Amino acid sequence: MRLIREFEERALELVKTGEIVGGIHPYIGEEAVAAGVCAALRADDQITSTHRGHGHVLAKGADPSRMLAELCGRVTGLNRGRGGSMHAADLGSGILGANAIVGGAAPIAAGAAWAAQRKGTGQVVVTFFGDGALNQGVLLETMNLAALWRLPLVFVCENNGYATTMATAAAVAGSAAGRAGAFGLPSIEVDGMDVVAVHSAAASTVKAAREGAGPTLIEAITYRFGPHHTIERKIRLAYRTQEEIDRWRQRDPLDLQGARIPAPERDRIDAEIIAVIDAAHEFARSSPDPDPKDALDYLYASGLVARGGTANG
Amino acid sequence: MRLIREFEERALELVKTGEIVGGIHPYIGEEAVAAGVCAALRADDQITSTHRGHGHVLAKGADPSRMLAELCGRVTGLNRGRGGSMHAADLGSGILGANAIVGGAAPIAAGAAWAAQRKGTGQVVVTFFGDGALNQGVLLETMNLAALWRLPLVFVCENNGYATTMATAAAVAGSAAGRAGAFGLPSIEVDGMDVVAVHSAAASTVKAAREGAGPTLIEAITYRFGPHHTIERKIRLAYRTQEEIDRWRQRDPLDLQGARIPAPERDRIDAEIIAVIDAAHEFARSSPDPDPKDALDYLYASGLVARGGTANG
Amino acid sequence: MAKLSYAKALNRALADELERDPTVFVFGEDIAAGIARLTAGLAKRFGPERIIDTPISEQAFTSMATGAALAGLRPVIEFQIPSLLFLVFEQIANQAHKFSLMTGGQVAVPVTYVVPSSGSREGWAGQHSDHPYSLYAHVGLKTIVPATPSDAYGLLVSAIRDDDPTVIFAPASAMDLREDVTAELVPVPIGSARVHRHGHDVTVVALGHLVTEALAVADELADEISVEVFDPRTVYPFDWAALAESVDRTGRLVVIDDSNRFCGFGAEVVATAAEELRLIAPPRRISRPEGAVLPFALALDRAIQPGRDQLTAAIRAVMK
Amino acid sequence: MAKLSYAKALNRALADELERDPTVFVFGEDIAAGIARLTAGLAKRFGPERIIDTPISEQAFTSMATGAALAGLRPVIEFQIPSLLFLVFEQIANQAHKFSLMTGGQVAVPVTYVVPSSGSREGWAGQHSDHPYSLYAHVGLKTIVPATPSDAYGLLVSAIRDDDPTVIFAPASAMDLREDVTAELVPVPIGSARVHRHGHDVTVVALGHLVTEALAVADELADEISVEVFDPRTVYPFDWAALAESVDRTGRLVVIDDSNRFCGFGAEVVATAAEELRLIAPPRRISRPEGAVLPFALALDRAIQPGRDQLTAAIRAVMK
Ligand SMILES: Cc1ncc(C[n+]2csc(CCOP(=O)(O)OP(=O)(O)O)c2C)c(N)n1
Ligand SMILES: Cc1ncc(C[n+]2csc(CCOP(=O)(O)OP(=O)(O)O)c2C)c(N)n1
Ligand SMILES: [Mg+2]
Ligand SMILES: [Mg+2]
Repeated sequence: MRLIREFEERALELVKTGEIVGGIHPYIGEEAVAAGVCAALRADDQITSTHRGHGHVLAKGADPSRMLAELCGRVTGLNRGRGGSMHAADLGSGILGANAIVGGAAPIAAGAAWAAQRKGTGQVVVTFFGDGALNQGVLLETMNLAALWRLPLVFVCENNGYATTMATAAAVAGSAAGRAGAFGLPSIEVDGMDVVAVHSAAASTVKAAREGAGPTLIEAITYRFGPHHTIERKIRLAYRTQEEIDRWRQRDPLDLQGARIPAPERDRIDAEIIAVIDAAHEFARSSPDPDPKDALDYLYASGLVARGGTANG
Repeated sequence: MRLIREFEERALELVKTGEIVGGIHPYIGEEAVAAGVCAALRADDQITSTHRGHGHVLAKGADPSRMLAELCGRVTGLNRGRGGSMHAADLGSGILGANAIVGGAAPIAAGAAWAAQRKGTGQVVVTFFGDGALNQGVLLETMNLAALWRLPLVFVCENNGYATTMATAAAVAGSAAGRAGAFGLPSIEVDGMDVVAVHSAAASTVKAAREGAGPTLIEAITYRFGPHHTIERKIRLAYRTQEEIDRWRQRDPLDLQGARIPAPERDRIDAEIIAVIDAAHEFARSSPDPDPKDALDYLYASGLVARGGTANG
Repeated sequence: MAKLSYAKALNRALADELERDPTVFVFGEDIAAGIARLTAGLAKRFGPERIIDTPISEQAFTSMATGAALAGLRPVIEFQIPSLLFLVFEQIANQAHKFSLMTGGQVAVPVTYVVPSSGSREGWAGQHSDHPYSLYAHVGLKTIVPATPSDAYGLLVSAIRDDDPTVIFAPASAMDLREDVTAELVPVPIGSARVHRHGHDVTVVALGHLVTEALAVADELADEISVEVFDPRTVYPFDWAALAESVDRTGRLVVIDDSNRFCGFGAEVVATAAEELRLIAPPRRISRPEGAVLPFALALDRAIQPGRDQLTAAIRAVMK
Repeated sequence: MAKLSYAKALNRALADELERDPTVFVFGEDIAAGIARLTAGLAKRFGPERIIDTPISEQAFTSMATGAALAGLRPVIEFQIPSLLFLVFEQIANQAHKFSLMTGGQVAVPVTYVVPSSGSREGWAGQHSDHPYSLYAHVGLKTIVPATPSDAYGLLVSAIRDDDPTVIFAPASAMDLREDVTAELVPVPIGSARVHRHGHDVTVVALGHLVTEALAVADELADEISVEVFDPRTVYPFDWAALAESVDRTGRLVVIDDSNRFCGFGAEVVATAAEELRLIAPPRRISRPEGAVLPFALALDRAIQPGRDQLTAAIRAVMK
């Protein structure tokens, strides 16, 4: 969690300095969800992530240096600078990708789970999504297929109370659990600020999925401390009160967990992590930018070369 | 119901003779659903229908002659021969149209219900759909919005046990009622072969919707006696047994209701209806075909004329 | 003399129509907060019955707008990102667009779909940088890409008043353009082009933010080549009569297009010109590459978009 | 000497690939029953693990195929009707197509999407008669429209083996074509055209079922005009080299296209020819009208589709 927090703090600075172009959707406040869930996964298990994906990607084991290099658009980035914040992927670590379309990753995760089931690999796939995705049709279609075919898939809903400016209560008739129940999926609601609680919920559902008991839903009640996206800085939005934010900050997942770790231990970890982030920043900064003439590389896996554009005449 | 049955029997003949091009999805066996539901509606209430729409359109009050003329592609048809079986619409009778896309009409009905609520007209909108649509994302999105905004909308699921060749049980994890419940919609399961049962369920839900109590789901358990579509005649399909069909035929909705009507009365109605259908057929047969040079008429409500095509050089 | 921004012009057009016509209302995400600027301040002024924040259920609310239109209302939908027009392709191309003909003219579907930041947004990468106006023109939606604040105002007003479903793309790179508005803002008819700069050597067809690029290139080349900058303003229906008038004078044609090359807007303009107009030199297209996906890194993102150097080279080429 | 139907050729190609490669499987509606003919008999032969009947959840199973492809499988999806390609536009154009570039080449998405009855089906009317191949070519999907049984076989095999997502349209009007197959059926490379009939006066570019129409017209005109019938077989990528070779000889070009005129396939061919080839007469396009919606009545349905009379008139026009 500390790694994610430090990574995001640094990323926010780099957005300010312009080293990161386009801004980010900070995960600050929600770290316990990614950390708790991914701690319950095997290295060969897989995840899909969201527009707010840095936490998931780091928790699943991507190299922070290559992740930060990706956000800075460098060739050494996870996606060679082609994906950026909303598309960071690392297949080698089981990260099938952040996804910029709300709900869009769930069926991709289900397909990977279907393949794992078919091959009998014992892999489990976790798909992270926000409360806003609870109203996206394709996610609901996916719950039906996952239940029908008993896929080794865990749906993790990060309910942070808002979809951009829209309160969950104003957008969701019924509930996350109710949606899961409609398709026969068991669900667990968990305190998303407590990494231990998240982990135990994840451990049991992942174990069940691995043993063939089928998919489940975990609804993690959490909160984002920062803006929906860094552009929010430029515009004043009144969709939530400072008082509400302060109340939640008192349950900072890092403090809750930190209190469980002896101070010296904690300081050692913190120091380590600062070093990791500094190294990551140095790595990103010193890495080369991609060459514009390679702008169309990887467009077609088969190597087909598209016509037009400056890249090739 | 008798009208729908006779209409469909005649339409089946006309498909054989080629007077109806492209075939139809016969409603035979499911008449009690359309008849029971539409009997609970006001003339200014509205419906949306499906690919299997003849029953809904007739029950809501469209002229059988203009409906049959539409199926025969005549200018006197409800849609001036432009729509055919899967797009029959009669705005004057509150029929917003059959729809050829599974689940596609539900949000259109919700929009009409939203407009009625906004204008305070007291109109209720009914959207018919099959069990297959229970797995279509946009229908589930619509349930959420209808519940959230308490729209005067009644969802009527015609569960006839199959989506083309796929058994409902093989396609639907959970149930129709469970889906409604997920969004906080009350639901009623009803014997779709008994028009009186359907009518009383419809009457109560329509009344509730009209009074502002919001949307509900009616799941009518029914069965189609014939093929999914008339092309099924050409191909042998083994997705259901003759024995199953025979068992359901013993609960023919016309017989169930017929038994409640005195024989002489029944004979009078039957005779009347035969006359109506004969007249409709005569009307359709004697109506003119549209002129090919008018093929692009109505493409744009604003009168914009498209370029290209034989229609206009 | 007031400076009007493109974003503000869209906002004012929507406000004026909401004021003028009680059947107009808006569906969209975060529109009460007005983060995309199109609806800034409108929730306060018109209330939650006219400015409706929707859950993230684009397919449902897009067809709800169709249903509301069948009931006589004039819905406007704001889409936060251009690729949402992929998500609702069924609802617009297969439902809204087809209703009038399929019902034999019983109904009209006067819905206006607005994308207040289309195309590249620098750093939004692959799934948030599309410019799908050619797709919508192909299926037959009235498709508009205004280049200036006053055109943005006038075309949005016309779109809302039009009886057919209409899509308006406001390029992200145009949203901050400012214009000195002297005259009163008026509706601009759909399907009428505008010549921003007259010239006699070559006609450059440009849309939206690329009009600015074309004008800059025309300036640079002014001493050697007289460039006419032709802005159709509406992709479909296209103002062929005006193009014919221009090309009759210049005899040469270059099209710059921010959509993908294959079957793009540029292809249509060049094809129709080749069929119907008298060209004294082969025409040229500048566009995004075939099948373009915008990479994240800024240098790559820009390399995929049609630019001034390409346009300059193309103009020189047709003058050879 | 066996008569092979187009539908049977697709069925055989799919069977051969299922046999050859255990990672190939099929998602679709009613495919166990095989009502669309593509999968006839395959459920019995390959079982429910390879031929998977899906609920009516096109968006979910289309992206599931993407996920399965990321895991190394080669999914094939059957779409019962062409407009389902509108419904899954997001999943194909914005997800499957973009994964390779967005991940910096980490993955391939070898999914094949098949529409075994595209275009008009006489009487299926507005929402079931589309031919959206130009849309998919525009966004950059490899897009194939075979004209003959042996090409249908060879191109489906190549599509399944290809590492990129690929869409194959099998026109409803071509499904019953029969061909005397003498040689062994072999893969046909994606992006390679075929000249069905050689001629020296005019090159007619035709796709799918329209190749048959073009050949018929070429026969009718044989005494007066020597028509070359050029079948690209693949819409995108297009075989420009082969077209250049043909047009260099004929100097004249007519394209017949069953998609909508505006930004359609015909526009791309005419535009590229105008830019890059030497034409001695203005080229011509025959297509569906702009924004076409097929009316139900048969006479109207046919009036919207490109036909022989128009083609004949266009050929005569370019010969003037
Ligand atoms: C289908 C779709 N609609 C709209 C958007 C624009 N958008 C990006 S993030 C977001 C809010 C998502 O809220 P939620 O799912 O709760 O995730 P959170 O941002 O709270 O983590 C929206 C509307 C999108 N990316 N995809
Ligand atoms: C979205 C969509 N997918 C597939 C089809 C093709 N199709 C037409 S009817 C049908 C089955 C529908 O089953 P159901 O909803 O149960 O209605 P029923 O035919 O049983 O009345 C299918 C798959 C379609 N029209 N629309
Ligand atoms: Mg949220
Ligand atoms: Mg059914």
